[in-house]
Amino acid sequence: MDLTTEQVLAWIQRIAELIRQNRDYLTQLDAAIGDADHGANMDRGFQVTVQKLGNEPPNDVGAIFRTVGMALLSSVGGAAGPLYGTFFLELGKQLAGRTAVSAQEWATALRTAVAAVAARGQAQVGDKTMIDALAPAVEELERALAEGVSLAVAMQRAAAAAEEGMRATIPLQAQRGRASYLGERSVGHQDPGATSSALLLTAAAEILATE
Amino acid sequence: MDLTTEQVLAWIQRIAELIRQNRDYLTQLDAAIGDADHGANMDRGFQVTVQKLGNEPPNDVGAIFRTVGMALLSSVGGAAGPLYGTFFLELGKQLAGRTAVSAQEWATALRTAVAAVAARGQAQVGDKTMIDALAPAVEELERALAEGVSLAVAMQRAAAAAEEGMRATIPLQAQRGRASYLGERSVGHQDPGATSSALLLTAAAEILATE
Amino acid sequence: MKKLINDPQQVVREALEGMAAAHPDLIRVSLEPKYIYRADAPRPGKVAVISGGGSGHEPMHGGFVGYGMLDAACPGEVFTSPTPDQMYEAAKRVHGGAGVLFIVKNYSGDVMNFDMAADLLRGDGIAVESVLIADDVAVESSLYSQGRRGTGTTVLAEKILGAAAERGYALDRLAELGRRVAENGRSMGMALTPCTVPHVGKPTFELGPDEVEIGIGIHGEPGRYREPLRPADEIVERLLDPILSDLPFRAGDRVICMVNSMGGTPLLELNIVYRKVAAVCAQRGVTIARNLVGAYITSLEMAGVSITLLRVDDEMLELWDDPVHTPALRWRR
Amino acid sequence: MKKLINDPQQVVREALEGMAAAHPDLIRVSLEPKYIYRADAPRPGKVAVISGGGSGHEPMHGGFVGYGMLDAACPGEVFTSPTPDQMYEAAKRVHGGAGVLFIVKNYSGDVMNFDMAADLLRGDGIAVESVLIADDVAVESSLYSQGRRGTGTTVLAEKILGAAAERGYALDRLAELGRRVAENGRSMGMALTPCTVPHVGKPTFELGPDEVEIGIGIHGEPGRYREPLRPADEIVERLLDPILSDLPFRAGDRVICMVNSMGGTPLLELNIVYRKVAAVCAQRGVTIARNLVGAYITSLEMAGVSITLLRVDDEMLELWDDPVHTPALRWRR
Ligand SMILES: Nc1ncnc2c1ncn2[C@@H]1O[C@H](COP(=O)(O)OP(=O)(O)O)[C@@H](O)[C@H]1O
Ligand SMILES: Nc1ncnc2c1ncn2[C@@H]1O[C@H](COP(=O)(O)OP(=O)(O)O)[C@@H](O)[C@H]1O
Ligand SMILES: [Mg+2]
Ligand SMILES: [Mg+2]
Ligand SMILES: [Mg+2]
Ligand SMILES: [Mg+2]
Repeated sequence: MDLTTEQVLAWIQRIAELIRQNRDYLTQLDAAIGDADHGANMDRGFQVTVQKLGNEPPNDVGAIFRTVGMALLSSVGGAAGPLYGTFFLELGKQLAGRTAVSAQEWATALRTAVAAVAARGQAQVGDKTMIDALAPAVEELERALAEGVSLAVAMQRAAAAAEEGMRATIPLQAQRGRASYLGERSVGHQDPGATSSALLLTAAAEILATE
Repeated sequence: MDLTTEQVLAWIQRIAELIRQNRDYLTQLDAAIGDADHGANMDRGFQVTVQKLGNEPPNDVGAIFRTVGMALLSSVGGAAGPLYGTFFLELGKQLAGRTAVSAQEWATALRTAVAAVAARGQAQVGDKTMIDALAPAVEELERALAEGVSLAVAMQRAAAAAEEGMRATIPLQAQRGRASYLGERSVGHQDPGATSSALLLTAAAEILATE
Repeated sequence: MKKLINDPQQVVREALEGMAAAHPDLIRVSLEPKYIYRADAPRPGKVAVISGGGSGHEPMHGGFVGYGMLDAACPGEVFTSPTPDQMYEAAKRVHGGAGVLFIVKNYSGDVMNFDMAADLLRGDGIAVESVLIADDVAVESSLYSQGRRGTGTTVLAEKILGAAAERGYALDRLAELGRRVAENGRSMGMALTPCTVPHVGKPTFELGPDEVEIGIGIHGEPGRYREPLRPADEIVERLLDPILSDLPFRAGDRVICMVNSMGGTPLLELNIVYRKVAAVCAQRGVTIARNLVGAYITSLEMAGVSITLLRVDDEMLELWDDPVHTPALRWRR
Repeated sequence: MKKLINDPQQVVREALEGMAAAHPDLIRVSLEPKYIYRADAPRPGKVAVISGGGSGHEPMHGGFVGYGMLDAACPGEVFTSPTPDQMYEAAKRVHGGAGVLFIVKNYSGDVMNFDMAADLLRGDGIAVESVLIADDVAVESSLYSQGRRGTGTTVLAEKILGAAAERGYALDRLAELGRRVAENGRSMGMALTPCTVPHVGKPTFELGPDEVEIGIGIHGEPGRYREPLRPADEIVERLLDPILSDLPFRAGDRVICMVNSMGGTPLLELNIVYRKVAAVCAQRGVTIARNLVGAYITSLEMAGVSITLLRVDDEMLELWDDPVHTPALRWRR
């Protein structure tokens, strides 16, 4: 089963809904170890994005992702803006011109996009950032696909891995981003960016599950 | 019985004590219709004055009053500073060089000093100022002396008249000073300056009574 | 009370010492009695322009001492008029033989203390004139015989008269100009939060969490009314309407406009306020020829804003543009 | 939340409109995307100096756009980094063919957004250099790999680099000077009260009635420790000691010193703080060659103060003294 433009559009739509629902939660997490704006930033960004896509939905997957990336880049701000912007721009680059994407192509594109995020933020797993959710998700996606399960099931497992990675940020001391200024006091709090990343993957799993 | 330099020094000393005791009360009255500094201003002024007099007590009544007036003038500030400064400077002028002052001379000097205060503040009885306490006190002092009572008794009656004038400020609408900016809202509050003036006269009555 | 101070009784002295340390090129400070004066005083042949008033309104007045503005400023205790000996000593120190101009805000304490200082100086043969600022339209001038409080126009008057004195205006001409400035300025302010006088230790008044005071004075004196907090644009209308209709300002008038923080309101909000002030003036045909947006005449840490409009003629505008170099106001030098 | 605003979502836009209305002689404003730029841009042959960051720190950065300082400033939402398209469009608008210098405060959001803008500009063939300010000694730089936060030195860097660009420094020389400024500046701040981000509506942190936060960041980020309120002189020591020992500043060093209000602290208190700063520096043999005392890099209405020391050489000092004419900083013009 290939990933279609409709599914990608539905995915972005679903992310926007989940972010809206979790807006205050994300902000609360950011208040503890950051500056209390992650919920507002992400919500603003995905509202702008959905509106942009609604106005003139591009007709290939790559173009959709590029639009999403540009919209996030110019509306989220903060650390999350360039990181999620990079994520979607890289997906757009990998999948330029495609109207259907195979599971394997999707996994490869996702790995490349996550690597681009890590490069942009100079972050690695364990730094208590969104990478802690994104990287395990990619690993699990590839592992699942290698085991031969459907993309829907594989994304389910990837989302679960992201959530696990998200929870695993709690005991960590932040090495990147605003939380790192807190030093030891960042320990014991869940990273807001890892939380929004887990939401992105949950949204993808939900969309594929409803097919 | 004449007023002596010792009595005058004791009077100033007693004023300082009464002001200190009533500092917060005066400030509270000023908070209601002014700027909450009358107690602090008067207390600062009379502390400075007592200290100045203690260092080098002048040896005539006029010189004492001049010292008091200058000390108040340069330490009280606000409206009360120049008004009480004028009051004592005028007493000093009237009684220059005198070591003993007759009751009649005292009443005349006081009348002139109160007139100087009224001129300085361009205030008249009924404007809800210290004049409302000072003017009736002078009237009553002169009336009492005309009736032939002792200076001690006359000052007692003058102090009572000042207190009555002070209480009579409550229903008035202020026409002078900071309280006048309140317009009708100044009604129902006792004027702080009339209150400190009543304290001055009470202190005089107390000193004369203890002889 | 949360303040960056040491001893509540020493606030004024220590702040003066800090100012002296920060601006040795511009000012000198006397501590006994307290006054701030130009480092290059006296300026022979120039009228000495002197102002003063209670402390707690910084940068006014001390921050305006320097080239093209004040020759000296006399700070009283916080929110308390200075005493005559301050103005007397300051004037003796800075006067350059051409007389002294006092700029006085209309509070009975200020008026009487400056009057007494003027008497003393005249006794010494020094000519003194006074300009009284009474620009606060929150006070209905017809009803109360003390007249209006003096607020924001004071800052603009100090700049314009300071420039005129620097140009060599004689005392009588300066006083005449000063009265013209005073007559053409109008102000009104409002507060979001109260302020605390250091030696009192508690707020001078109380405001509910959603309440504002419209028409407040610079010592926290009560204003025209209290009401719930509204959008900035509506607050601007509540301040500007009484100002505009009082003089009245008319279409075609040119003004200097000051949007002033009461102390605790940051520039971000002042800019939002100025946006609306500019819009209303434009709509009424009133041209804002110059403006000041910032904290110039404050009430300690009070949050709030005041608006001042001064109707100007060519002479005032030219003088406004003249060079000025003081701790708080500086241009073209 | 008590603020002079209309719509919490429109705070930045409306403040920009207010600024544009107040300073038409100095600046222009773009609203889509948001940036403030010199009215006389582009200046051919001059390196364009551009800064930016979250709003809520006014007058920084928009208040520093003008002659001898910034060519453009890009304001993000309150306390949120601006987006790359803002810097990209601003640079395209103001660059004069001699390249672009970004002055960036070290927050991962700011760094990444400016980096992406630089990538875009380089893609268009425009040379870009960045100067990173990371001067907040409250953050122990050795322990956390992100490095220190950027605060007060940014203001001083913008003045000095702006002057150098105005003098015609080439991009590489300017960047080299910028790094030297960045290396020699140290800051630390403290808060008496929290601030409230308009679209959040409640304070970003809580402080007890007698509690202060030492080492706070300009977005209310936690500092080194909390403790009971102490006299101003002791607070100054708590801020200055880590600053002085960090570079370290040594006897004989000349510095530019900034005593900065976090927004809600009035000048009266800043002067008391400066008094002690001057005394401590004098005692350590550190010469304060120039100073700024006022609100330059704020955190909305937060009450508190920050201190910045920048060790200067002759070149920096000369550039500091060069004429500047911006809404918030002006001299010799
Ligand atoms: N250098 C980085 N690399 C990867 N992720 C980062 C980096 N810096 C911050 N983040 C992520 O961004 C999140 C914060 O985003 P947000 O609150 O929107 O931005 P800001 O910190 O600028 O306010 C953090 O929780 C973290 O997951
Ligand atoms: N013009 C005036 N004439 C007479 N008394 C006045 C005048 N103005 C003020 N007062 C008196 O001064 C008192 C206030 O003194 P104080 O609080 O020390 O000064 P300020 O009002 O400057 O703070 C008033 O209660 C009133 O009695
Ligand atoms: Mg954040
Ligand atoms: Mg009073
Ligand atoms: Mg007073
Ligand atoms: Mg942020």
